[in-house]
Amino acid sequence: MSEHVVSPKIYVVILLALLLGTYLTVSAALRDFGPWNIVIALTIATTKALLVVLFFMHAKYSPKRTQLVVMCAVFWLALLLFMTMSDYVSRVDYRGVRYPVSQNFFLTHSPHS
Amino acid sequence: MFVLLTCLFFAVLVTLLVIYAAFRYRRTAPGEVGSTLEGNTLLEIGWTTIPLMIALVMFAWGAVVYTNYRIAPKDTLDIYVVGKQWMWKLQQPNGKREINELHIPVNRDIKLIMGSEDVIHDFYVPAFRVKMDVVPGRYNTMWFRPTKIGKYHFFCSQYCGTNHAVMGGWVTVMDPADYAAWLSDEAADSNPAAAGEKLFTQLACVTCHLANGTGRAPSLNGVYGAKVLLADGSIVVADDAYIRESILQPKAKIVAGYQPVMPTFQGLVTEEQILNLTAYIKTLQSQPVPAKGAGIAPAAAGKK
Amino acid sequence: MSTASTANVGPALKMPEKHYLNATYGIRSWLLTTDHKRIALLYLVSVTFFFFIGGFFAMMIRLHLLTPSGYLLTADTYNRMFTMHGVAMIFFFLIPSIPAILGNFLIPLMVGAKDLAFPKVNLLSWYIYIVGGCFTLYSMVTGGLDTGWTFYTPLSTVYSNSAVAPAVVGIFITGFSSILTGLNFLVTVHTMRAPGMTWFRLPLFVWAHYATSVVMILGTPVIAITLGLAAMERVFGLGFFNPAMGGDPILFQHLFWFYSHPAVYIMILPAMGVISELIPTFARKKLFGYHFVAAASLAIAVIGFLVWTHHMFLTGQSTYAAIAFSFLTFLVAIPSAVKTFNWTATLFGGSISFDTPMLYAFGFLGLFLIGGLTGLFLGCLGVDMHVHDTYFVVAHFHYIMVGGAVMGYLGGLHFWWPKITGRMYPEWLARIAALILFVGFNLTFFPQFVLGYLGMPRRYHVYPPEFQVYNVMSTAGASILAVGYLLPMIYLTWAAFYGKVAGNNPWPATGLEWTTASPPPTENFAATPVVTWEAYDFHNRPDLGLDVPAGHPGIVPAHGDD
Amino acid sequence: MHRTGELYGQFETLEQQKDSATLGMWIFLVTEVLFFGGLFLTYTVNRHLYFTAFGVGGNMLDLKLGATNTVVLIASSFTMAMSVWAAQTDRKKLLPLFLTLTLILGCVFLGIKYVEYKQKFDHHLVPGHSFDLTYRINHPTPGDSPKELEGERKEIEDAIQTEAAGTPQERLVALNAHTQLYFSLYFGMTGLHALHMIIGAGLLIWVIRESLKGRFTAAYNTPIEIVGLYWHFVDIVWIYLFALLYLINRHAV
Repeated sequence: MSEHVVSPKIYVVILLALLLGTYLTVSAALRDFGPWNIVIALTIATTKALLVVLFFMHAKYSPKRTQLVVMCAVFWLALLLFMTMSDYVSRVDYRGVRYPVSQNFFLTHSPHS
Repeated sequence: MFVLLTCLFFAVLVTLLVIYAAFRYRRTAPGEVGSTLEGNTLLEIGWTTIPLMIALVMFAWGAVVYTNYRIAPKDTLDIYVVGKQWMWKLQQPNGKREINELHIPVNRDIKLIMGSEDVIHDFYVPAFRVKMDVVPGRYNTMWFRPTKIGKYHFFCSQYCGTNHAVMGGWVTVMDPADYAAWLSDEAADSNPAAAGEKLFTQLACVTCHLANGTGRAPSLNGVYGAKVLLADGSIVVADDAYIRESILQPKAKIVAGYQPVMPTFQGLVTEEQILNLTAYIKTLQSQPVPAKGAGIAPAAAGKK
Repeated sequence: MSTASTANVGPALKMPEKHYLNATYGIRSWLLTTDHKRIALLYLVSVTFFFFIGGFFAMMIRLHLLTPSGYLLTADTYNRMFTMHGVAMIFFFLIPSIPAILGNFLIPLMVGAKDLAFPKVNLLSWYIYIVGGCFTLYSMVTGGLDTGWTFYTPLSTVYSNSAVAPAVVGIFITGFSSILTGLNFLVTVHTMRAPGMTWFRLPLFVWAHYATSVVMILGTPVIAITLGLAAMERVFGLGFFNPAMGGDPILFQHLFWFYSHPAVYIMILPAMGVISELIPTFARKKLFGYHFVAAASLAIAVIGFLVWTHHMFLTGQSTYAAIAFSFLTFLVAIPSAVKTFNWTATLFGGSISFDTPMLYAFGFLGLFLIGGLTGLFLGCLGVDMHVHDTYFVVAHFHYIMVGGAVMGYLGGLHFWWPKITGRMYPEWLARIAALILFVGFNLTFFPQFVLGYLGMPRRYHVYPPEFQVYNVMSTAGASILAVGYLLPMIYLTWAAFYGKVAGNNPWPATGLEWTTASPPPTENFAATPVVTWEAYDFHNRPDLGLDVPAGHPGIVPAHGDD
Repeated sequence: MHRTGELYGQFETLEQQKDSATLGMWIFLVTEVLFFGGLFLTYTVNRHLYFTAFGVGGNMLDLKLGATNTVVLIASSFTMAMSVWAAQTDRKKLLPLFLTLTLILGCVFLGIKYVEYKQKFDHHLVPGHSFDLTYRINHPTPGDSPKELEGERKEIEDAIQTEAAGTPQERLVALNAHTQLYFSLYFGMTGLHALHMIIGAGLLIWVIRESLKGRFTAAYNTPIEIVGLYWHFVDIVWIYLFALLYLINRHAV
């Protein structure tokens, strides 16, 4: 297995990209984009993570098997998050009140008193 | 039932095939080998897709039943249910309360709206084939329609601690006329324990006999039927007679470690009310006993 | 090295002079060993210990339930009994049983390697298991544990008065043992295969363990962090799952079952792997549909991760989620069905003998069938409303766990006992024990299906008197079952020292592990083996000494000499 | 099993050994992803349920310190990558240098983390009986900027309105509980991350010692690569933690 030596030039470029990403994400967080703030923050975070995995961790130059392992991790994490959230976002509680109702609601506000 | 029959069919089929094969192809000579049969793709596809189809039918049937169960019909009779370690408190639409008993009319859609005071419980009526978890911090609902007059068990079926197994009672399905009569009959409260609980609050017993043992009087949790250590060092069993005496002549027997501060209730309560109070204290038998301030004698003292 | 040994005939067999058991002596040579075979034996001893602890609790439960009012134990003691039965059996017996004992012993032999890829990590995982076990034992002796093995919050984190924290920490720790074992297996199968051992020549036992390992490494960390959070909640009073502090108890169940449902496949997949070895060997025939069975293992591992909320249909999760998960639950039934059909088809045209391991395989088929099909009842939303959390569930998972996994485990233990110890067990005694187990098992657990259908909830220390007759049957069965478990332990131990010398390949079987000595030398093979045959190919293996009919269509001249 | 040079007995070749070790590390990282995954799920569910309360919690973190730590950790990842390069290209002088730089940056990260924890401790934001969301605004210290405190007070007042019905006092109790949940997760997640950093620092010390002995060459540098993978993974976790804990629902100052 001949290993791929990544040149320091690429590392420097990635470093700069990561620092730029950090700058962008902080300045975006301080402005109000409504619901898009979350999307921006997570997109930039994912891009940064991707850069680290692909270049710093050499996933780009690794055998397919390694890439499969990485994808498995992402896939199962997504499974855990999305399938559980699918329950939470589609929950409708009694009288159409979305989860959660306040603690001990029934006990303090007896429906018949 | 469809699911049962299908499963039975497959169980019998495969078992018979295995038994048949085991006898038909048993080894006859020590060095014998089997055939070179390796597989058959058509067969594989067949026995993948056919069970899949059957499974999907089962799924669809189950999903329809379940969806109907989760979405209650309009115009239900709403009963409020609270589970706590280890009893059920139920409340009729007119405010009438019961403990570990539920009276409902026949042929009417009943909806239970359920909450929990502590851990997760589960309200289960086997005869109606329904159950639902009762989760603290939120409401769960379930509905059913009883079609036969009678008395049916209900259970807690989500493990909830020590007395999980005794956290149950009876559902009484009544003729609508009987139900209406029962409901309006405030005086003859059919559930002594619930009446007792009400009295326990009305007579302000609850202000001193705090359940957690921090009150001026001992907690009554678990006390019924247990041994009680008295101030003079003797031990009595907290039976009905003792409870009656303690209500009417509270100074007669003082629990060790407490002051004789309780007023007498002689003349303030009727005999029936004493019975109700006793019935309520009986239900506290299954309640968690606090480490300090319990009425129960410590185990060591009990052995003396 | 490997002599052509013919079954049951030939001169008196002798044990090899030097093998892994007598390579070195002394307690240090065992406790510091990195030999996968010795570590497997360390696991065998410790796992058996936990099995009998769990079995003791089970016996107490069954005795207590003889009468409706339960005269034997108090409510608190009873609750501790079933909790500790579950904890000991699931986390300390079933999950490590086949993978850590048989898998550890056999995977390097089966792929033709000298050891697992990381022998030290392998030893470490045993020590982690022991440390976790000690924590859990500590909790058992200092007040016990009464939360149910599921540790549902807030009962476990706020309301229980028992020693929850050490038990949870113990299971948290043991999880890493499982993770490291899975990691080791995966890497070994990927990088340590002998020349010629292609992916599709691997025995299905290895495929099954590959799938199991995938579940282990992906699921176990989730339960670890979940129990970690629960322990923090209990010790520091945090509120992740405590509704009184804004947490959500249902979230705990999501996290818990994300692992604990796939954990069922950690228990059953290896047993399926064992059965896939036993049936071809004792039918002397290639396994029907090798590729499909291998693919089914992986399919079970993957789809098994998509079904976890079927334990939570009635917790008040959303209706949509329940329907989706019910659908996926039915999907996961299909690969198991495919496997069962393939095993059955393998029998056709075979030459079947009824040696003890094969009896276990038959037992497995029957019991797994019942266990699997009753799983459909539970996955079916409409039926689950009634039978959820009743004895029906108890019966169902015992049919899978005991009827499936333990039958597979014992079958495998008998099958490879000659390889592990070099000696045969007493055949007739073993057959009788297998029969006792089968009968005792059915008598114990079949009545529980009826009980559950009649509506008896789980975890009840007292019950209405109308359920008594089935409980008595069940307890009677459990007594028979207890005898059935004691017998193999006694005669297998005896056979390890005094049994008849087995020879390299007593059955004969086709796996690579049977080409080396019994017991194998420390480095497994005298020279790195080269594999030239397909899995379970009895017809092209002249070294097995079988009477292959001349001019048989399957015959091709064999290459290589081993 | 006997070891021949750097080759362990169970392997046939160094390549097979390296292949196994790298694959093993990647698989280990998969388990780590799911290990953190449980925390991420707990976070996601509670963020979904108590969006505003979590926003209040997030705004109580020090963005400057968090951003600085992100930069520090990214830099350490870079020096780690350079260490791998130095090992692969046989630069025996540079290797320990880059490794030591990585270690120093890791320690800086932990130091800043300590400062942050200390701050939260002083503000009574550590979950437990003394947790008090309003402690800081009620007990200002001379160093606090009045503008910042005023912003915090206003935010809490706004957030109280979003809690379920009840008296203002009950709503404040609920908000306090939900923000405490946020800080439980904050300490849980960053604490676990810091634990990984400490383990990583231990591994770094080990490879620095070995590299000073000149053990790693272009032919054999598996440990450097393995430690590198681990270190980068820890970096990635932080990238997400930073976004999730510090940035979401951050108010402009």
